[in-house]
Amino acid sequence: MSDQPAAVRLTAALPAAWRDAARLEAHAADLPAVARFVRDRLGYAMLTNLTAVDDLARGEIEVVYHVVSPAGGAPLAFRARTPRAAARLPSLVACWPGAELQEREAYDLFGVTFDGHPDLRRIYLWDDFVGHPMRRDFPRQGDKYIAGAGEE
Amino acid sequence: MSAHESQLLQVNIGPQHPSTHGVFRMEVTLDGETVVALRPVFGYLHRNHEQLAEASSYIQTMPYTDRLDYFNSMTSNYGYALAVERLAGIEVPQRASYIRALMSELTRILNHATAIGFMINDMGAWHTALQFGMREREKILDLFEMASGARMMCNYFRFGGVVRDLPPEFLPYFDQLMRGLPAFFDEFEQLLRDNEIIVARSSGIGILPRDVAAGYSVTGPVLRGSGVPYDIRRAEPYGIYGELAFDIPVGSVGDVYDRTLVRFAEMRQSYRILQQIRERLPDTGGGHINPALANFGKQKALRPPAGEAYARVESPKGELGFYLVSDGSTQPYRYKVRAPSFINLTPLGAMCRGHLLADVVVILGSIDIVMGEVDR
Amino acid sequence: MNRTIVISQILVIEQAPGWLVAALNHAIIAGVLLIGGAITMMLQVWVERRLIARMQDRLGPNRVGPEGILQSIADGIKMFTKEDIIPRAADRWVHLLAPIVALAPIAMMLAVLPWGRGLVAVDLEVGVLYIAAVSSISGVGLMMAGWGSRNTFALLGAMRSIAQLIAYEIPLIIALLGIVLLTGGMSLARMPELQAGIPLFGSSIPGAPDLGLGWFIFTPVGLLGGIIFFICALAEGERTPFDIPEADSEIVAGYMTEYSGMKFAVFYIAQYLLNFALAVLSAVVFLGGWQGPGVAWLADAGLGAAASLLSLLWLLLKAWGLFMLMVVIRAAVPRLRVDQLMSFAWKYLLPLALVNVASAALWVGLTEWSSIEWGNLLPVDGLAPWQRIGVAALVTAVINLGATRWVLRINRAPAAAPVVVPA
Amino acid sequence: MSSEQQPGVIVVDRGHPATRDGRGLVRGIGVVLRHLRDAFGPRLERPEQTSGVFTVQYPEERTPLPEASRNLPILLFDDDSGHELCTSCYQCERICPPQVIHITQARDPASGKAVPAIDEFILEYDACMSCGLCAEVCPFDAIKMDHAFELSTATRDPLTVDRVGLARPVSYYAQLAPQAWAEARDGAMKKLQGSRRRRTGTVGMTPARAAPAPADAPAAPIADAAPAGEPAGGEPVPASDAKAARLAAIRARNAAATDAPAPDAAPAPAGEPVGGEPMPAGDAKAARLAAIRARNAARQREGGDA
Repeated sequence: MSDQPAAVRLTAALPAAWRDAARLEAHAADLPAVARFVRDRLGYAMLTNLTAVDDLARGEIEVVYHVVSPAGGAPLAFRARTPRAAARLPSLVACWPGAELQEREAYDLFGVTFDGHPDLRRIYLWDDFVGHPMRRDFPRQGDKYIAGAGEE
Repeated sequence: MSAHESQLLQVNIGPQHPSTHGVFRMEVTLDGETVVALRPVFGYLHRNHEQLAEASSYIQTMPYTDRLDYFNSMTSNYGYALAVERLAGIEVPQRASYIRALMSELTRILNHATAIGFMINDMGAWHTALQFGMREREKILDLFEMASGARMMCNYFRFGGVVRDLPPEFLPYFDQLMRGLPAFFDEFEQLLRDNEIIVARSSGIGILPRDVAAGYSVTGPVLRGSGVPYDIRRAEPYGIYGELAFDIPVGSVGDVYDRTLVRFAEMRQSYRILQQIRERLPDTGGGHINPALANFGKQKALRPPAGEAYARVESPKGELGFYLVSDGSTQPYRYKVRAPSFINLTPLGAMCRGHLLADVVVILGSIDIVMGEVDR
Repeated sequence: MNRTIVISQILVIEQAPGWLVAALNHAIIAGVLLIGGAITMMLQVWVERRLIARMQDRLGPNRVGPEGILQSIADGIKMFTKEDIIPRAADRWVHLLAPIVALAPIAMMLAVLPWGRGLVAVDLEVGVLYIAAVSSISGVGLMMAGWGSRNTFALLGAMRSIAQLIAYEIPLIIALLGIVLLTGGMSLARMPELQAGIPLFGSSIPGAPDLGLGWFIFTPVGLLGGIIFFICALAEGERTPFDIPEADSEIVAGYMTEYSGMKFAVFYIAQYLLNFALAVLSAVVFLGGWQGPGVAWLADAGLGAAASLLSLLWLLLKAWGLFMLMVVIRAAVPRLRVDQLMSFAWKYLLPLALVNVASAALWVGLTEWSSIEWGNLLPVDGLAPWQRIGVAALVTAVINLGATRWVLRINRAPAAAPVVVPA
Repeated sequence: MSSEQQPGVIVVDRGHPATRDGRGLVRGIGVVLRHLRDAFGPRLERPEQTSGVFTVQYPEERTPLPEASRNLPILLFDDDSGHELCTSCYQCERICPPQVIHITQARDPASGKAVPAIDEFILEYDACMSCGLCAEVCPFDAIKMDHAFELSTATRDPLTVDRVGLARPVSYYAQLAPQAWAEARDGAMKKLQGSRRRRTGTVGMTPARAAPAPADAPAAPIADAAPAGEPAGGEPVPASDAKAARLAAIRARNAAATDAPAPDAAPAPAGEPVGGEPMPAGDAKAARLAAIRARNAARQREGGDA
């Protein structure tokens, strides 16, 4: 998946930033530095996709960032992990404004708080919704909200 | 600044509004008619598509991808099929790839024709441009129905190919359509392109400069309208796009007018691609689907090895990406849609600030969103 | 006006008290006009929908009645039976009165329009002034509707409509003023009578046949004035590309947003009636009104009634032609933005209208003043009237053409600095 | 601008300001008038035409549907014997993405053993999304996609269609899709012979035989499901009432077994259908869902009576 030379350059330039260099998994605290390097030095100007993955087995949420260069080529994916119980990651909106809505989506559906996000609110669900429905342990309730909402 | 005191006016455009292209809301703060702030509000069509997919087997999600961008179900199918094929390492026969590209480019023409029409409607025209676009769209939908059985919710793609080969009546109809398309392009352009009012309403409006457009992650005609020649068909060719000759139209200013012109030019480029595909289609081999997966039972029981894959296609609205994580079971562990309509809305507030209320709907129209994809 | 047969004189009843006769006459005429207006409005809607449908490769309404001609009646029945909703926050009385205030002045406009040779309900000496005064009342109704609804879209629509009406009333009236100068009076009933004869020269050439084609639109002053007037009429009647107060894609339906059922229908009727009244007015002032080939011939042959009928047909033909032009424009173009609308009114139409008034004055001077009034600078006395008209036409054509080019050129300035997204 | 130098990139031409001053508007009006003229001429019939009326006056005129066209699923039965092709293998129930198919298997009245035929087959047309996966997955060519699309009803009840409403003779489908049926016919008929051997008596015979031939009446499911007029005043007719209850029961019964789509489940063997390994949590959840649905249905009925 990842563009090999870019990944190699990235791991070589920031050797201390990685929790798992093979998967390009950064420490949460080093994420902004990685992002800046990726954008400014490697030329990946676009954060094209931000995905949160709930790793229930390890009790962590992984956030995968796919970045692409306007010059072309396959996207580069780097990631960071945060404990499910207190999911927090630094926001990358300052680096890529395009992260704004995507971080809100991850916050809404997975409960990952992005520090430094200018407007971190729920995006799809209503504000007093409890829970984060895309987490793997969120109960799948069928059509409870259609007719059974009065009870429970 | 005026000497008299004035109050700001809060206006909710949507969720029910003629020009929000679905159930979408914009909280607009107005000073007179000038937009001071604009906040998009999402979620009225949210149906947790991703969770649904994580609770279904891989093939069961295919018809749901039709409902993402219900104008362009073919490209949505394509993106999802591509992601699963990468995940599971499935080969696609040459003929299937050609059919897929053919459907994608037809989709692009129908999307752009109606997208321009809808945008002109947002400017206040009385459906004429839209009707002309719809007329051509109907013909393309006829083709889709012949091939897939449905006009809009095509569900035509399968892992490793497409559900069935083109029926015998398809190509004659297609050839006739192709003969008519250039006249349609010319007339559409004549009707719209030199129209002073359209030029006045769209040039200088909603400018997204070249140097910030990429940072906002916008893709598709919005990004190209800003002058960035980024097209996934060339940046990371999929299917047979590496073998096809086409140009990437880009704008120079990055305003609504440029986006419209880019769409015009892309329709002509799609026409060019379709000509090439039509020329080579009879010589292609390999059948319409990978023989290993031709039996539907194989599709149903697909268990991709554990891993992850991200595949993206150039949908008419921009980069449509699918990110899949497999744990080796029949259901994806994580299924994520990178929806172009959704992410292209990121700079909406910034683009609208300082413009008039009338420009807001035009800017929104020039982004070309579909709520099925925005809210998922 | 010895030839004019005012309708009310047809219905003289012997031995009835004068006031009763007058009241009956007025009631009958008002009834005829209002029923005619309602039928016209229904036909307009049908014609508009059918024509636009054809332009869009469709058929349009074709189910109710032959060719769908009764579609408007079906729509009307639907409107009548719909629930009348008054928003709780609305100002009840203002909300209720607004459609009436919007419709009434437009119905009043119909009274002074000359519908044919001798067919005028009320012959006001100051018809033009009356039209200008009455038509602006309907703006009050729109403002009442927008304000009384207590809805932001309605309020925006009302504000826009007031701004638009005020901006376009000025060039509209000034465009009329040019013709007032030419005719030397404000009576609308007299205007068609002065447009007899042949194009441009009217009845100034002795011996030329009276074709009823001496329309003001064939003179340079009338041409420019007519174009300005028609554009302003589009704006007054809120037709595309000036349908900004009810811009459905932006502010839903503008001041009509909170209206339903019959009250909505009243606004609708008001709008189409206004469009038609303005089309008739354009025809009367610039296109010769009821004048047309054959009218004078029939009248001379002593067939007064036939001449009146033919003249009515001519007028309706012209008015419907103008309405269809409005329909075609609606099918082809989108609407302007509110600031572009304003700048169009003030930067294009107003200067041109003023120049046109000056041209009109020059025309009058060249055709009617004697050499003494020119201070013996222009030896015009020896020329025949048609020669003087020729000279005047040439001069005013040059002035108007130059002014148009000049206005178009100075307004082709680069647009204001575009708003740019901050990085 | 650097993009101008790049190969394969074109910068769009923003038009010529010299053609302004209203001339563009006049051209636009010209286009519109040309269409006005053409719309009075011949209709648009070939796709190469770009003007002329292209709409169809629907109830009187209909465009022919292509063979592949799919709308809602139907169940085929053999014209001659009246035997349904369906063997209740549950494949379609499992693949159905919105889960609108509900099947119970027929049992031999004498021995009580399951036979390859359906006892009941309920399909919720109102929630079906016409994806066609059921028809694709069916190994017996028993379920096919119909072309009929005029299915609107005043209430939702008639859109829960049972075995009778779904039944269509093979000849009906053969006429809809001659080519597809020609390819499938021999296999389907052979498999039907196989399953007929394991059926006894009237088991597996379509009960739709007595009803008017559906081939003549495309809207048959509605006619069948809502006999003798629509339910008036929101009072549900007993038939649909019973059907809803039956549907809930089927759901509850099948929920446990068919919770997880079994990947390689062969046509269900005799006995209660068992799917793949049921997930421990899923079992309870599905049962709860069925209970919720049954409760909702009950409440709806109460509301209707009140």
